[in-house]
Amino acid sequence: MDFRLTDDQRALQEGVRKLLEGRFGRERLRAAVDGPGAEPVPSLDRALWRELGDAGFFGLRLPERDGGVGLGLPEAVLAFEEAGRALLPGPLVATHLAAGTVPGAATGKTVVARVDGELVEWLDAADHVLGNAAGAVPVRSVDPLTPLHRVPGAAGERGAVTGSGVVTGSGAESGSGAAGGFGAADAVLAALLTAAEQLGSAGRTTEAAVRYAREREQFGRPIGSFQAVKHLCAQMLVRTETARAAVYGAAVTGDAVEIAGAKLLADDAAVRNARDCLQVHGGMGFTWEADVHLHLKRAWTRAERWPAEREAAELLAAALR
Amino acid sequence: MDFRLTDDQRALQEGVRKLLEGRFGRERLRAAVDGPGAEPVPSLDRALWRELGDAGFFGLRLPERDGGVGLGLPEAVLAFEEAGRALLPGPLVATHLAAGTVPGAATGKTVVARVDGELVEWLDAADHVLGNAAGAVPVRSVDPLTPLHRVPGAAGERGAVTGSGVVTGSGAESGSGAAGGFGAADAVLAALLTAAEQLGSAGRTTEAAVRYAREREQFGRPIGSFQAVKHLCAQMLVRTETARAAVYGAAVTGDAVEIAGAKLLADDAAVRNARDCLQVHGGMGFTWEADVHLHLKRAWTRAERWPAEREAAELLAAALR
Amino acid sequence: MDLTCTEEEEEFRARLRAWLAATLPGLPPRPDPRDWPGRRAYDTAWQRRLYDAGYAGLHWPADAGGHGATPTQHLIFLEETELAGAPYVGANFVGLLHAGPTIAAEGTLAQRSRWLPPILRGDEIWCQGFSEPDAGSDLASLRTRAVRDGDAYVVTGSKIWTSHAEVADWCELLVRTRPVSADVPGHRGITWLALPMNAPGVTVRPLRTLAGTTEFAEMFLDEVRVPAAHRVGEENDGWRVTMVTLSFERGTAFVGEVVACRRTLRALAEAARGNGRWDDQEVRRALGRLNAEFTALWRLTQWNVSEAQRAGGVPGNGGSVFKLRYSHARQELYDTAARVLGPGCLDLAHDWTTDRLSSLSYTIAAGTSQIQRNIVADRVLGLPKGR
Amino acid sequence: MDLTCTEEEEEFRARLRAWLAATLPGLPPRPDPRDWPGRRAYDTAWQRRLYDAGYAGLHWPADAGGHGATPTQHLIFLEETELAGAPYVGANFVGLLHAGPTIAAEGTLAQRSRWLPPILRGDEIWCQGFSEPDAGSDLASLRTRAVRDGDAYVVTGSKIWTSHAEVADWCELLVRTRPVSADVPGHRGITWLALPMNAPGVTVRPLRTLAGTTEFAEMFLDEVRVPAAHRVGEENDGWRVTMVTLSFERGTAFVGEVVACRRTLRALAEAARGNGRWDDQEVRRALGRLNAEFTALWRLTQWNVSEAQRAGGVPGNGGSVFKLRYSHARQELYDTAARVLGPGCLDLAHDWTTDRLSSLSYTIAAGTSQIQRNIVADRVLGLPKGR
Repeated sequence: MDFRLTDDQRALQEGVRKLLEGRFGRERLRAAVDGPGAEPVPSLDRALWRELGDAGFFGLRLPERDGGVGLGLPEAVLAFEEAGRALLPGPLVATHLAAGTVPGAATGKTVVARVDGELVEWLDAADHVLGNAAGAVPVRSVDPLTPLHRVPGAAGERGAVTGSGVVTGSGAESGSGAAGGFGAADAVLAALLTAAEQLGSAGRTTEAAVRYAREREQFGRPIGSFQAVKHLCAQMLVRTETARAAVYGAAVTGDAVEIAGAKLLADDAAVRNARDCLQVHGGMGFTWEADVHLHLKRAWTRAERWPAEREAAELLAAALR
Repeated sequence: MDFRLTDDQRALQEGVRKLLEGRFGRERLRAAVDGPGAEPVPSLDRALWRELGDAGFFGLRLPERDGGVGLGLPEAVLAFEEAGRALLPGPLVATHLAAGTVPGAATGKTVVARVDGELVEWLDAADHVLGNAAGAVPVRSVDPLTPLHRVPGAAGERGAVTGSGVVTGSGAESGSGAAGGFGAADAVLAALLTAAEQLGSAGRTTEAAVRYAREREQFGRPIGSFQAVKHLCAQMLVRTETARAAVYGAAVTGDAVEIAGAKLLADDAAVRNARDCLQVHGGMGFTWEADVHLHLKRAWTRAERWPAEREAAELLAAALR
Repeated sequence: MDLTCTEEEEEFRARLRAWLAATLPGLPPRPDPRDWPGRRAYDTAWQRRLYDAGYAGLHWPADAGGHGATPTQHLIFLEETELAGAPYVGANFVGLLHAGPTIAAEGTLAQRSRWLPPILRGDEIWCQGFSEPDAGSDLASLRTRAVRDGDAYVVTGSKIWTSHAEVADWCELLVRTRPVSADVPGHRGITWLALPMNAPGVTVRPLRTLAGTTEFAEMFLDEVRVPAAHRVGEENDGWRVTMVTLSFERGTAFVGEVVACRRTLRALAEAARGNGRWDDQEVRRALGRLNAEFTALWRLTQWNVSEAQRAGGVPGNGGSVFKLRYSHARQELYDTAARVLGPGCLDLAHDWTTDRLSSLSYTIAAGTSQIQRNIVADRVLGLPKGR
Repeated sequence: MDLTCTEEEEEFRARLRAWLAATLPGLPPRPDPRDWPGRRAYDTAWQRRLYDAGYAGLHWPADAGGHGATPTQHLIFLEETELAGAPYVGANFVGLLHAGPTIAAEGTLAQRSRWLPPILRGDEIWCQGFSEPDAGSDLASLRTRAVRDGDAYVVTGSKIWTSHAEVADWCELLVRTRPVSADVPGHRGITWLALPMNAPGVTVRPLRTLAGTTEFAEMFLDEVRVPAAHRVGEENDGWRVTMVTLSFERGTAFVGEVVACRRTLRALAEAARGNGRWDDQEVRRALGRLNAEFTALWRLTQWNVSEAQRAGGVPGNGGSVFKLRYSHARQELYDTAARVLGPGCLDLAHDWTTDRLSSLSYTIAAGTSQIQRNIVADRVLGLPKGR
């Protein structure tokens, strides 16, 4: 047993981080957020999407013979964690999961959206939609970088996933399930990759809070020297590292219940860390200019993806035997 | 409107506090707790009970023509708050509520217990039992100063109280309800008086934590100068004062739903304050010699009285119209 | 423990209620939130109506043009106007609740005559220039400096979190008139000035919040000349001048908000009953718990107001206890709203979604929860100061 | 990220499992918790069996009489013994997990030969004399003093929270050999001594906890003579000597407990299904959330053990992160147990009620949560030290 990252995994992690820093750094992020108009409709950066495709982000788990990178779930989780850190926008999970079945998805040529319960992210930008989005109406999305549509009548309990199935397949073997080209196994994988994004966000807001606490001075000293702020930051780290263990563990086992648990803890870490980060930033955290609200809004958005807290808790309870 | 205590109410509060300090001070409390044997069965101090009766503790709300003091719910709440502070043992609520109906209850000659759901406190010490305690079996009570019996088959949802009735009657007008001589109005009054006891306990543990934090030194200074400890204590006060407003308010209006809310907040304040008090005391708080565990165990015991958290929350939800 | 109102108080309530019923239907439609001149016009017109009806400056002393109402009457006023859905104090906030009372307490007769009547009539709008980018929780570290030059102060610096700056006529400004040194702690050497917003060198820039709105502004001051006659109180005594009023809080600060939260809570229960979430025990009980919470906060308000009334308007520290609990409860309310809405919580078309965003400031603005806990620990509980 | 065991590790597990299956049925019944001599006999007999089977000192280095097992093997050992319901380390705890490793790392050859074999064989029991009534979180402020007198130290003072003191042969004792002064900070001037518990002047008094048990004791030392040869490490260097081992924690500290908590959680679910509480969504989902929690804590354990393995046994600060989360989760577990039990949670006849009481110490013992957060903030996050 060696749960730590292998050298290859570490290199992958660093590679994705560098790619995103270069192609979607802070300036690019702010440009996307601060577009013209009070509520600019974000547009998908197709060139970036192709670049992600070229870098293997979408085809990561496809066999090499199919033009993929031939890696596994742990590697996909590391890549999505970086995407979460960078607040990378777009229907990343759907496109990644469609890589084996929807032509052009793996290379980033085809943008794929999916219907999850009553919501669809990035519908207008998508070339291909998994699930039935008929009659979808646009929503004034709380996250400025995630356009949303609502599919009327699609509400109700989601997720046929129960029990403790294990998902290990690459995208090639899934994607043909019951719910409009998005099967139960894919739903579980989507939950795991979403959890990885949340983990990345939780880690990023922890770092941001710590950096601000070191620099910001009040009462003649850095606010990070006050126990109240110290302890907020410490609890952020605890949440992040617990979620990390859960997400990485779930990536290794691929167990559906463990993945539900990972999503639950990662959702909690992302949302609460963003709020604590905001608290540490004080008034500055309440401004549009600070990035912390983008993390919070995205974290809220991802938390609504299947399984939401309530759904995950029920799944985890049912598995207690 | 003047929500503050009147001079008479203040005098009553002080009088009860002094009485209890004199008759059930710390030494008396510890003697009751540290009796012979590992788990001494506490016995009711009949002399003290009579003295409480003489002081009007039980007959507080009885009309003067019936030998009572002729005061109202707010005064009863103040007296029970003091009882909670002092950790005064015995079936105080049941005896107080029986003062108008059970002969000798008002004077403290008759000790009255009552069946609340599946539990009865102080059954063996009681001269009179409200409700059907047939077949009751003794329980190894977590609270060393509250002997408990369990009535088999009496489980299930309690409390026929719904809606938002107002209880204003003195003991003389109630006590003849459905459930074995303990009607719905009495159940609501019992909840209020229990909440008052919890409030007293919450206030007492706040004081104890603050005192200890001022005296105890670690790292060369009082632990109360550390923000982490300061903030624990501050939150204790916030819980206490919120519960106080809720309990006093409910005492004035006598509204059944408001009383359920007061019980919910007072239960929370008593339990969480006892735990925070324990945390502030560190290792010393974990010893039998410290009083804090007595507050926690009693708070747990009172929290199980009707309405427990779940029951109160449902009542409060149903009233939202 | 008396929660009933006196006959006089009930009469006051009845009169107010009748006036509100007669007046509110005649109000023009509310302006768009982004239309600042429209908002100013709306808010000041409402203030003028209050003035004409004898409700302006209700709790101000008579010698300041007010009606010397008790805290209880003020509470009734705030409760009834909120229940009736009357306009908020809006752009009149700083004038009525802070700058005005400060001038009333510390200003000269000339200053009171010049500034107070226009506030009460809704003729002039004030904003507040206290916070700075580097002086938030630690207000005493403010750096905007003022140098005396003849009969004026020359002011340079910047302020932040200034509401209604775009439409304000005056700004109550705190400036540093003596540099901080070993002998001069931060809160000495501060002076209170009334800054005319149209003075040359004043630049206002809207500040966008995370809710996407521009309720606040930044203000930049570049060698702005402020007549020395606009100074309230002594030079270097501005900290005390300000604190006198900041603490002149009679427990009524959040009356309208608590009333509004209780209404929101009932609306949430109704929505939950409508969309099926009511059947979720977790959601339902969360609503029940919030019922207990906001009922208690209403009682706590009445408690604090009663304390203030007896103590003659002198502040207790109940304000910090209340704010700590209320800030948290309000955030909890909107988190629960999100559970009721389900995925709809991501839709800004729901007011509760935008209110959820705004509520994020509650544990920060006007003293973070961390600062409030320090205040409670140090001033109420008497715990030793940290080093 | 590899959670599978190597072939060698699987073989180790299989062998251990077989041995446990063969051995456990032959154990005598567990003694009454209040029967200290019985407990000692039971615990030491079990240790002797482990010794004979080659499992004693599994993770100790070979030159200390151990088997040099990797952290993973140690984790497997703790996991399997807990799963099999084997006896706990009990009275052997301090010897095997602290005093022994300290002597192994810092003792002379003679000291190691004298003290280590009896620990491994279960012949001698150690207890720990570190905490004092006035030195808890701030251990460096300990006051028990030792004065050199010829070839012995004369020790006077008192210790608290000493487990198994009633039946211990030795105590690893920290004493002050140089007074604190401006030049000598608290953690300098401390010396590590092996105190024979039968030495004249040693008095042990049971300390009753809030759970009603006497798991701990107070120890009073009145001019007790301890041979200087019983000093491990240099005089005044005891702080370092102790910390070397205190930090020699390879992520395995709570393995058995986490396994036990997961078992308790399943038992709670079963009980809830049995008594109807399962139909309460709040209770059911609370159990579901705890499932996520303890699964994650198990993964976090594996993570920390992997870190320790790679780093060669040198500590990370993952221990504080784990302990913060675990302490809270464990208290949550028993609070949830109380919800499953309903009024039954007041009955000490339920193990969960007594376990709930014991769990109250988790956020205090071995470093309060407040201290742990300081450690995480200062050492892991690098936040500036407070003043």
